[in-house]
Amino acid sequence: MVIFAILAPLTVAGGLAAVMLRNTVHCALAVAVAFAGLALLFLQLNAQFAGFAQILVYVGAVAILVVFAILLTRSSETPATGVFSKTWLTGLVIAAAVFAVLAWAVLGSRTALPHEQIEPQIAVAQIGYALMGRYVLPLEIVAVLLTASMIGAVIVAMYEKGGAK
Amino acid sequence: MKTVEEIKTAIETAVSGAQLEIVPNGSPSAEHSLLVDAAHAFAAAKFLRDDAELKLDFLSNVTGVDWLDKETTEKVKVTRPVEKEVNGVKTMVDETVEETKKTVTPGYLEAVYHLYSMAKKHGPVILRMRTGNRSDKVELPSLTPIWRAAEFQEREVFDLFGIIFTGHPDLRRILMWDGFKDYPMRRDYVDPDDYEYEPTAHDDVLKRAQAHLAATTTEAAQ
Amino acid sequence: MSESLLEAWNRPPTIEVDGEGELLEVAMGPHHPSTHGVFRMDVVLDGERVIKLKPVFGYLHRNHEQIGQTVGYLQMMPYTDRLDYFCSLTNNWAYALAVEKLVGQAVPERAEYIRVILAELTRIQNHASTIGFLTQEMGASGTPLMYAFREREKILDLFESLTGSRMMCNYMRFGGCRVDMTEAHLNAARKIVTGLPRFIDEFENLLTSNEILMARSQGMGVLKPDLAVNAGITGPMLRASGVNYDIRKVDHYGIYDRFSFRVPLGEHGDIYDRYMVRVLEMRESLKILEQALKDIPAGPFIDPKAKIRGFKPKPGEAYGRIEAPKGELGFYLISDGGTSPYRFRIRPPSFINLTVLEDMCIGQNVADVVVVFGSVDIVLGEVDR
Amino acid sequence: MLGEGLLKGLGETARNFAGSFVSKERLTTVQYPEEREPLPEASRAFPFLVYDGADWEAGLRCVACQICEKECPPKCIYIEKSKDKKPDYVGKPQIYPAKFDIDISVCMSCQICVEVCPFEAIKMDNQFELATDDRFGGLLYDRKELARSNEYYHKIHPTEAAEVDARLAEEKAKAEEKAKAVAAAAAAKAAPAMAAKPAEGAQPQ
Amino acid sequence: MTNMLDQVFVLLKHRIVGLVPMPVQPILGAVLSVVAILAVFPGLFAISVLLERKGLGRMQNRIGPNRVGPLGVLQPVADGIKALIKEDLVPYSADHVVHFLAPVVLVVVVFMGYAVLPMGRNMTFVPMDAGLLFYFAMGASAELSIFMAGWSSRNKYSLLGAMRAVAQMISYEVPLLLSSVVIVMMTGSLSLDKIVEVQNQYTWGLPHWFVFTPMGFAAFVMFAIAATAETNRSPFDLPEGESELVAGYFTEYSGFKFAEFFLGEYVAMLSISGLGATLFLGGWSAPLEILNVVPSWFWFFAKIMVWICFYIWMRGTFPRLRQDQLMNFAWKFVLPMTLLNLLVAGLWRFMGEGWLRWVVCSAILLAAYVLGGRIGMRSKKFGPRSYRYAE
Repeated sequence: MVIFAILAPLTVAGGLAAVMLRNTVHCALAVAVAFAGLALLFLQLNAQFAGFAQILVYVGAVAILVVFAILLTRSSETPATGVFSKTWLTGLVIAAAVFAVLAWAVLGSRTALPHEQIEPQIAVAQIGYALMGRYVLPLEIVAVLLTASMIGAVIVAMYEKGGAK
Repeated sequence: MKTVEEIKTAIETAVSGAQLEIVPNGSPSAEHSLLVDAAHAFAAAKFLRDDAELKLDFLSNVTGVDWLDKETTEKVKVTRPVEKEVNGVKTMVDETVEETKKTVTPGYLEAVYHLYSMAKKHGPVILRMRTGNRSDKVELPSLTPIWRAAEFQEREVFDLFGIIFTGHPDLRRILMWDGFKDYPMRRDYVDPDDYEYEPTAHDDVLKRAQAHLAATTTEAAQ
Repeated sequence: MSESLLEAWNRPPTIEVDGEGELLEVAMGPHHPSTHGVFRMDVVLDGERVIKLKPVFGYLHRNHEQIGQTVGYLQMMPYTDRLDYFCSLTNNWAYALAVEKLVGQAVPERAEYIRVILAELTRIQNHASTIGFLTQEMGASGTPLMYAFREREKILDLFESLTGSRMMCNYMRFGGCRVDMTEAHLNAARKIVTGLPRFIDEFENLLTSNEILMARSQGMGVLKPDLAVNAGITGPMLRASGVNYDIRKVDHYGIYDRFSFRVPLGEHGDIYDRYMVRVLEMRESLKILEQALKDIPAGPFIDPKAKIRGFKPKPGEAYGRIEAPKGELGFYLISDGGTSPYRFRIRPPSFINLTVLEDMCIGQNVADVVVVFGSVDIVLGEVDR
Repeated sequence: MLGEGLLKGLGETARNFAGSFVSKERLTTVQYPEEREPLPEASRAFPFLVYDGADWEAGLRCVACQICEKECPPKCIYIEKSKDKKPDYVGKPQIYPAKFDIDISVCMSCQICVEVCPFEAIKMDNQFELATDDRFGGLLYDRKELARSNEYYHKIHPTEAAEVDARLAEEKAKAEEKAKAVAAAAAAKAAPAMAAKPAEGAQPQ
Repeated sequence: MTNMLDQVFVLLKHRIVGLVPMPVQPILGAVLSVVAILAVFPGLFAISVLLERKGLGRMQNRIGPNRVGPLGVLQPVADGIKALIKEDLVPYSADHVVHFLAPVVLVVVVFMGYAVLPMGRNMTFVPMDAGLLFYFAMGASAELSIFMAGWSSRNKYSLLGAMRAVAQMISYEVPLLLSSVVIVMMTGSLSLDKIVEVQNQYTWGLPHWFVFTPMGFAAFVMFAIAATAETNRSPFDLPEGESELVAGYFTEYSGFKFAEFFLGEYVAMLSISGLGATLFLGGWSAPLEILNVVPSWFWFFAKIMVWICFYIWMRGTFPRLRQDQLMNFAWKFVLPMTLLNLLVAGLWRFMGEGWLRWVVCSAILLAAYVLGGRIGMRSKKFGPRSYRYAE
């Protein structure tokens, strides 16, 4: 519980900072902090695989990708005007709505109730068996989808390169 | 290879109107050079490069030479009527007086090009161009469009001598910094008194150093 | 003159920048680890591709030519050491050659042999260290450079015991050399020459077939022969582009027509060819050295009638040039009959070889700029004068 | 095969690595301040003035002819002639340098002063460790700092010094003979002995 | 006795932990482990720096540092003191917070990787089921700190260096992971302890290290290449290629922050060598059965140091690649080879025991390597040349 008390504010603070900071690169770094906090929360729940995958994919790759995107597309200079766009109210309403739906769903589920403390011991091997056994079809579909998108990306990149010459 | 005289006639036949002159070389090497007028220099140079027999495709060396205004003093005997009192009567008498006469031959800047042939492995042919004077008529045609080798060297000549090469694609100062005013390779160039002299054993340098130090300290005080 | 007169090779190629990407301007130098001194390249980059490159010179400018016009003929000799401080002996030779041409001074045979021996040793040590520096630019943490310096040290030891100084030799005089090369010196030179082939083999083992070196240098910084000729490129750079022009063979200055040696030629004109031409030239220099050390005759090492002090050539001019390790080194002298030259001009090979730096670098990767620059082989003392 | 050249290179460095432990040729480092390579005889650094005998001031060979001052390329020598004269090694009365300064920070060790000196008075030292913390005064050497004995000259350049000594002895013998002849002539004619002018402009070998 | 020596650190820890009351014990255990890592690996860092400078010196016919202490062994100490007393310069326009955080994050993340490495029998600090994954997760986080360093310095060289470093590390992470997956396939576990246990068996006195199998060897080579690139070591040291980028992403760092980067780089090198040794060279298992009398932790550290020596050897020999060549090499050569290697690993399992699978697997890998190398060299148009002469 103590650990949660540390991690949860950290994660939330990271998320808030990502939205509210002026410097876009700082925002990206704050996102990375939020991702890391999330990963630690997974670890706290004994979900090692999910936690490490979170770090490997989100901190190691997605955050870097975001940062690269920021640097390559626009200068990282601080905007002169405020960070809030004019439609911030709309955004807030949508965010509140999403939060409400999520909260309703979570509260409605049985696992949210504190009395069921079974703590399943999930090993990485089990995840592997599950993926290769019961969920092999979804996995393959996802794999095909990702491959297709990757080929598409490569083709797009090649086309641009060819077009430039 | 052709001799200088042959090259001269070859250019004169190929480039109509070109005025060439052979500048003799007094040294034992006897490599005489060709003085070509600025107006036809470009065409002449192009001919030299492209002529099948000469094929001077390699421009080895470009340099400037500064020839100062020459002041020759000679003693001339002049006979002129002088008013003289002869026997109490003023009469005009012709008298021979020795006078020193100063003649100033205006100086000029000269650009010298050493040409060789890599294809035929002969050379050198030395090409010279002269400016009108040393102050305002300092323009010469650039030969960079013919030999790329002249690019930096003409810039250097411009930088150090002040010859302006018209047609040079990128005529900027090269060794001195852009804000520099004078042309340091001219014969009458005087060192600016703007650097720190170190104390030395030499009287004149010491004097300059002290004067400079005094000047700078008073400047600083003001 | 109109733009139309400019021919195709006369300007560096321009590159169309694709996309709306920001161009990055980087000033490489004057304080950059791989500019061989104080030299600046203003590079414009599109990503890592070079769009434009402007060399900026003059940080080491000391108006060498003006110095030459104020001091006497002999006093200029030690100043020539400081031009290309890697090869002071060839600088001495070029200057001595120009003055000898100006006054018609003959050189005794033994002195000519000594000059050839020293010049070829200079060439070997220069090429070895150039390759060392080149691989240093490629990031080889100095190993080839240290091997080159190990051998160079032996050659410099010989120079020191002969001329008194390792690098600033001030050895040649108009009409000969300053001191005689004794039998002990010749034996030392022979010992060096017998040891050098093994060193070059080692060098080649380390580098020639190295895939990384090949990948880095083949096809990079290509210089086409017609541009090379037109831009006045000389030395190993020119020969790497496949143009057969070696002043030792063309002018036969000194006594080079007595030795049998070959001129290695490259085919592609890229960095690897420049590297290989240098290696092969070292081997050819060894051949010359072997012959010279075998045939050196007895006799005076300086023309006894040669004047040292009070040197006043007749009015006239002369242009003397030699094949220095870096290219054609020429001295152009105009005498007005005074004790110092009226006009003293140095034709610096490293300076003129930089003319095509932009042409070779454009379109290349920024990492290749330093390697191309290293393959030109320059010394800033000579570039800026 | 890809990687062949790399392996060859690795072999070469391994050979040098191992070789550096066994072969002197592959470990050429000299631990400088403690170890030194012997300097070759011809080695030169900066000039010094030679004196004969024990007293440096009396024995200076320099006669202040100022040739070296004139010929020095960077003009680092500064000489003031003396008003009076003192006898030189031959015994002739000569001018001597009242002031003889060399600015070592300007000197470029070119040896031209040595070449042009007709009196074997200035020679090249091989001392190169002249660092000082005084930028201006510390590198301006005066007469006293420049004076070195002939024995020192023999120590650093034995062959050259021996040649010089032989030449000087010959000259001295000739001069003595001449002096004797002159003295004899003087005795005969009772004419005042002429002070010979220094042979300025004589060519050294 | 042998067992005593082998387990001396484990027993020591138990003894110390036993001295305190029960509730504090886990915390003290963790602290002890952390202290041990923080003491041992910076020490190894110092040794490897000294080894590098000395070894490079010897390869270049120099002596190397020899002034501080006997034979120069105190040189790293002197370096450390120098770094500590140097002024900490921060560029005026730098992003101060990020500039400060970057080296800290790097060092923390790099040290975290040690948690899962089995350094001897029973000597894994956190015996984790997904240890390998944890290691790679930590390795991936290091990229972020490098980016932070490069970006916050507000220096073109730094930024270029950081971009290069990050691009390179992401590219080589893929082959690094994929070459390790072969080992995971062969052992069926992500736990590094399990991987070592599998290798700690002997036939005729020889160990069952994975490097002695065809695909294990191929994976080992690919892993070594990728690890070199991942730690920015020569010949893949372009992020800090001093001839082009001055010093890369840490150009603007001085004093102790620079030392932290330096430390981070070497500690990452040590840890990735440790991982390599664990995966392919049997971790703490002895190279011969009879050598099991030597403590297991000795073997682990010996293997790390051998790996480091190889790094140094390469650094002394090779020039550096160029960015695009590096990328091409990663994506067009190393990655396909590792993928093929995965297939071969599957084939190996499928074929069952026998000499045939040795021959087939070796042949496939060797053929692919030779062919791939030749095609690569031909498509990039480089290779040995011959020269002509003019008389």
